[in-house]
Amino acid sequence: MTEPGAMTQRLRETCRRLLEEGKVQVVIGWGGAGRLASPTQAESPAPLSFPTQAEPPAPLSGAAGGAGRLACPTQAEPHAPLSGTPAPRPVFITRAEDAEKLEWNDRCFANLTVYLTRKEVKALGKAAVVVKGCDERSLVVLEKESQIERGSLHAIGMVCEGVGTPREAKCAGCEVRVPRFADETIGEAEGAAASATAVASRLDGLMAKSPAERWAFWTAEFARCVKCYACRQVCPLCYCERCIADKNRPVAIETSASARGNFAWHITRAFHLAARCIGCGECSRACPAGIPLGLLNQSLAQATEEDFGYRPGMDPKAEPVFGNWSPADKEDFIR
Amino acid sequence: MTAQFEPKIVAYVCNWCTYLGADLAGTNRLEYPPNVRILRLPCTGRIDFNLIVKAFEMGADAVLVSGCHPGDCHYTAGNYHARRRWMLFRRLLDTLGIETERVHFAWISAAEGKKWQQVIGEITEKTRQMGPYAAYQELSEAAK
Amino acid sequence: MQKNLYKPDLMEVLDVQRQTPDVKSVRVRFLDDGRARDFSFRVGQFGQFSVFGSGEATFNICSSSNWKDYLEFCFRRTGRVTEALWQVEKGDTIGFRGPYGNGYPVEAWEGRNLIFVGGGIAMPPIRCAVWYALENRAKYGDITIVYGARTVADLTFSGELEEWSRHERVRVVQCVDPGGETPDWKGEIGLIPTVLERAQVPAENAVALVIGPPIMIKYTLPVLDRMGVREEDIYTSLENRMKCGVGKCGRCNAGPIYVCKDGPVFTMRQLRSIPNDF
Amino acid sequence: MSAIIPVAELGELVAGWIGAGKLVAAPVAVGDRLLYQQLASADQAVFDARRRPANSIKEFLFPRHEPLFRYRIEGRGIELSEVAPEEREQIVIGAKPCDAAALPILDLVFNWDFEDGFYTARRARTTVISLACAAEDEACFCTSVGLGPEDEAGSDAMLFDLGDGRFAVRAVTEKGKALFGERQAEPPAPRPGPEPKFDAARVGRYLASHFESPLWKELTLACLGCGACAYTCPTCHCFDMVDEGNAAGGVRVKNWDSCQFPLFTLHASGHNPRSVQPQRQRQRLFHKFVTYPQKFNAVLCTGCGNCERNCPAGLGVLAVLKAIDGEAMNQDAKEPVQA
Repeated sequence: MTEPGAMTQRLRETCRRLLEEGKVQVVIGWGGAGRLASPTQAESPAPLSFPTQAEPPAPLSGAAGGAGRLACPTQAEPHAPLSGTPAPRPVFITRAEDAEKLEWNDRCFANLTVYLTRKEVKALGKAAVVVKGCDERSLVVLEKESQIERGSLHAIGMVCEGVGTPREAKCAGCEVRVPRFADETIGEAEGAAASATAVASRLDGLMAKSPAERWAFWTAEFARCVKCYACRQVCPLCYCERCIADKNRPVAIETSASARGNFAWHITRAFHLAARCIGCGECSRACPAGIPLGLLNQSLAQATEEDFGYRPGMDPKAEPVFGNWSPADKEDFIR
Repeated sequence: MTAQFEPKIVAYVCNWCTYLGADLAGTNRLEYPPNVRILRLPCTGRIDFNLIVKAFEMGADAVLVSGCHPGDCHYTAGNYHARRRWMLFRRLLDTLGIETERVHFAWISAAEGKKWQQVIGEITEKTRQMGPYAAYQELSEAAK
Repeated sequence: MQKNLYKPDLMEVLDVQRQTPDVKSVRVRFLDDGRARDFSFRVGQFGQFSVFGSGEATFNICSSSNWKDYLEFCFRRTGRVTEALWQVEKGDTIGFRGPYGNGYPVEAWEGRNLIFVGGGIAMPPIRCAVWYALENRAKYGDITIVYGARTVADLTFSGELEEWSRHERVRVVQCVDPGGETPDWKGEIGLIPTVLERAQVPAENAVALVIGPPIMIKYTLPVLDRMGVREEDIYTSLENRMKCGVGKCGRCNAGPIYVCKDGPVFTMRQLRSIPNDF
Repeated sequence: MSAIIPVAELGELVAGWIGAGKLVAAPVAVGDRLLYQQLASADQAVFDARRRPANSIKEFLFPRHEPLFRYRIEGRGIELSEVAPEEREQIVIGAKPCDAAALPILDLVFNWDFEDGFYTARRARTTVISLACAAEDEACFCTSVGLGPEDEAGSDAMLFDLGDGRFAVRAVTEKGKALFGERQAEPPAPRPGPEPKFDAARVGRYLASHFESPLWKELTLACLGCGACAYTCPTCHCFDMVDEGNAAGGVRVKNWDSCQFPLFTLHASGHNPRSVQPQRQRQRLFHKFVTYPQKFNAVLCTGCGNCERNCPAGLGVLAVLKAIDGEAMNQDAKEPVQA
C-alpha cells in the first residue's frame, strides 16, 4: 500500500506534467479542503476549537447513555456530519502551479466523472479526471452511451483502500481497488481484491422483510425527501439535457415533495438507472435528508446480474442490457 | 351491507395485437368485466413505466400491460425490449414494497379474443379479492 | 385567516379573438358583480391568469382602465398555460389575480408628447396606454406609435391601429421586417430602430414607452438618445417569469427589485442602476 | 417554578404539549444525522447543544408543499374552495439560534405590502424554543453575520445546556412566558461562538462592485445545480405554484423552489436570464448579502452553515464568501478604501 501523502505528491506531479506538456487543459481532482481554487486565496483561517479529530462530538453531558437527550434507545450514537477533516472538494486545475491544491486521502468521496458531461467544464478543454476504481466504472458506461470520447480524456486512477471513517458500505466488498482502465495509475495495492459478497447486507435485510414492511420503510424514508434533486445532479449517469422531472407538457412526475410526488420521482430515478448504475453511492451521500437511495439501485443491480449476468461498467466489451434483447429472456411472469 | 368492491383496472395495450384482440372479443360478443379501461399505444416498447405509476396515482387498483407475442411485434423487437424492462421493473416495484400482484403482463394476439376475455376476468377477480389498492391511494390523499 | 392571497377571482370569458397565427386576445368579466363593480386598475398593471389544472401565467391587462365592463389580455401560444388558454372559448371560466405591479405613471406624462415603440407581442401593453391617452386626449400632446412585427400576419390589433391613426395629432407608423411584407403592404419595411429614426418623430418634451424583445430595445435606445429623449423619460415593462405576483416567491427578483412589485414598469435610468439580470 | 429544568422534566413538558394536542417539532435522530421533525412522541426529541440538524425549522412555517385552494371543474364552470387551515398550536423546541433567527428575517418578505396569510397564520400560532449552542463546527459562521450562539432573535424562549443533564430556561417573549412562566434563568457564561470567518462589510463592498467578474465562474464551477443548499437553508424562501389533479379538479399548491435550478427563471419563450450555473450562484449570494439587505435591511443568512454541510461539492456560501473575502482583502491592500 502506498501512503496517502506520497500518493498526493505523485498526483500533483502528474497533474503538473500533464498541464505543462499540454496533454490536457484541465485536471479535475479533489483538493483544497476548506478553500476554493482561487489563485489569490489568502491563508485559510486557523482551525477552530471544535470539533477536533481527536475528540468526537460527545453526548452533551457526561452520563452514559447521553443524558440531556431524550431516550433514543434504538439509535447508536450518531456522528456529526462534517466532523473531523472536511472532505476535499472538487477542484479544477488549469495551471501547473496550482497542482498543489490537489489532495488524496480517504475522504475523497466525490465521483468526479459527473463533471465530464457538464457544458461549463467541457468548455475548459481536454480534461484529465482523477478517479477511484469505483468511479471509473461510470467512464465505461458514459462511453457506451456516447457521452464521452474516451480517447479525448485522460483518466488518472488512484489505488484506493476505501473511503470514509468508518468505511462506506460500498467499500466492504470492493473488487476495484486498483483502477483497471485509467491511463495511468497512482499507488500499489496489497493483497487480493475482495469479492462483492459483503456489499449487500443492508439490502438483504430489506428484502427479507414483507412487501408491506418495505412499503412502510420507503414511505417513511421518502417522507423526508424535499426534492432538491441532489441525487440526480450528483449522479454521473443522470446527464439528460432536460430531466423528465423537469418537463411539464405533460407533467409525468409531479413536482411536489408530497408523498405521491416523491414516490413518482424515486421510482423514476431508480429505474432510469436500472442496468446502468455503477454503484458509486453518490446519490445516498448527497441526500441532505439521509435517504438510502442507493439501496434501490443496488437491488436493481442485483437483479441485473442475476437475470443477465451484467454488471455496468465492469467490462467494456459487455453489451448493455437495455438497447439489446434476447429471445431467451425469462418470461415466467407474463401470461 | 356494503356494495361489492369494483376494481378499476387500467390496460395499456399495443395497437397491433392486444387492441385488436380486445376488439375481437367485442365483435365475438365475448363478455368480460367492465372494470377495465383500455389505453392504446403503438407498441409495448412504448409503454413507459411512468404510465404504470401514473395509473396507480390516478386510483387504479391494478394495471395490465399487454402486447404482441414474442416474434410477432409490428416493429420487430419492441416487445422484446419491453420484456427486459419489465423484468427489472418488477424487481424495483418489489424492492419498494409495491404489490407486484397488481401489475400484470400478457401477450395477447389479434386472434386471441378469448384469451383477452380470460385474462381480464382473472385480473378483475383477483383484484376484487385483493381489495382497493389503499396503500397507493393513501399517497394521493396525503398529497392533498 | 386573512383573505387568501393566492386564490383567484373567477372570470367568465366573453370573447376570444385570434390576433395572429399564434396570438389571441381574450375578453373577460368577473363572475362576482360586486368585484366587477369595485375593480379598478392602472394601465400598465398585470394580472395572474389561471387555467385551472394547468396553472397561472402573467399577462398585462391590455384594455384601458376606463373600460369598466370587462378586462382584456393577450397571449402567445408558447408554454403549458398558454397552450391551455388557446383551447379556451367564450363561456369558459378562468381565474384572475390582480391587478399587480406599478403601472404607467400616466399622471406624470400629462402635458408631454408620447412616443410608443413596440415590437411583435409588445402591442398589448402599449395598447392600454394608447387607449388611455386617447380617452384623456386633452391631457397629452402629440402621440406617435411605431409598431412592427416580423411579418404582416404577426401584427396584432391591426384594426385598432387604423382607428388610432384617424385621431387628431396621432401618427401611426407600422413596419414589418424585410421579407415579411405582403404585396399590398402599405406600411414601412425595415427594423423598428431604423424605421423610428426615419420617421422623424418630434421628440421635444417627449416621453417614450418602448416594449419588445431585448435586442429591439437595445438598438432603439441610441435612436431615442439621438432624438434627444432623456433616459429618465424612456419607460419599458419587464417580463420576468413570475409566480406569486406579490413579491414573495422570489422568481422575478433581479438585484434589489422584485419586478412584480417594484415594476414591471421602469425607466431606462432605473434599469441602469440594477444588475443586468433580467 | 425553578428556572432550571432537568432533562426528564423537559421530556414531561414535551409529552404534555403533545398530549394537549399541540404540534411539537424538535431535532430527531435519523440515521447519522439530526433532522427537525414533527414529534410523534416526546422521546424522539434530541436536545444536543453540540450538534446541528441538517435541515431547518422554516418547514414548520413555510412547508415544502402547501395546498393553497382546491378547484373543481364542472363543465365550463369552476368552483373554488379553501383548504381547511391547520389551527393547532405549534411548538418548535430545540431549535438552533441560527434557525430561530431566520424567522424575523422571513417575516419581512412574507409581510411587505401584501401579507401571505399562510405564513403569518402559522407564525402566529408557533412558539419557538431554542437551545443555545455549546459547540460549532467548521461550517458555522453565525458570528460573521452578526448573530451568535446565544442570540435570542426569533426565539420565544431559550434553553441553555448546563452540561449535567439540566437546562436553564429563559423566557424571552410573551409566548415564551406562556409556556415557561416566571422561569428566567440568567444564561450561563456566554460563549463567543465561531471565530469570524469573513468580514461581511468588506464582502458586501466587494460584491456590490463585482456583479460581473470572472470569479463567479471560477468559484462555482464545482456547483452541480441541485437545491440542497436552498432547501436546507433557514432563510431561502423561493417557491413555485402548480396545479395538481385530474380532469375533474385538483389543488393549487405552493412548493419550495430554488434559484439554483435552470427552470427557475426560464421563460416560455426559451429565453433564460440566468442560463448558466455561475449566474445562478451569483443570484443566490447577491440576494442574501446585497439585495435583500438593500430592500429589507436584513442579511438573508444566519450563518448556520447548512449549505456548506449539505452541498455534495462542499460549496456553501461560506466557501465562496471566504474566497471572495480573500479577493477583497487583496484588492483593499492594493487600493485602500478611503475612510
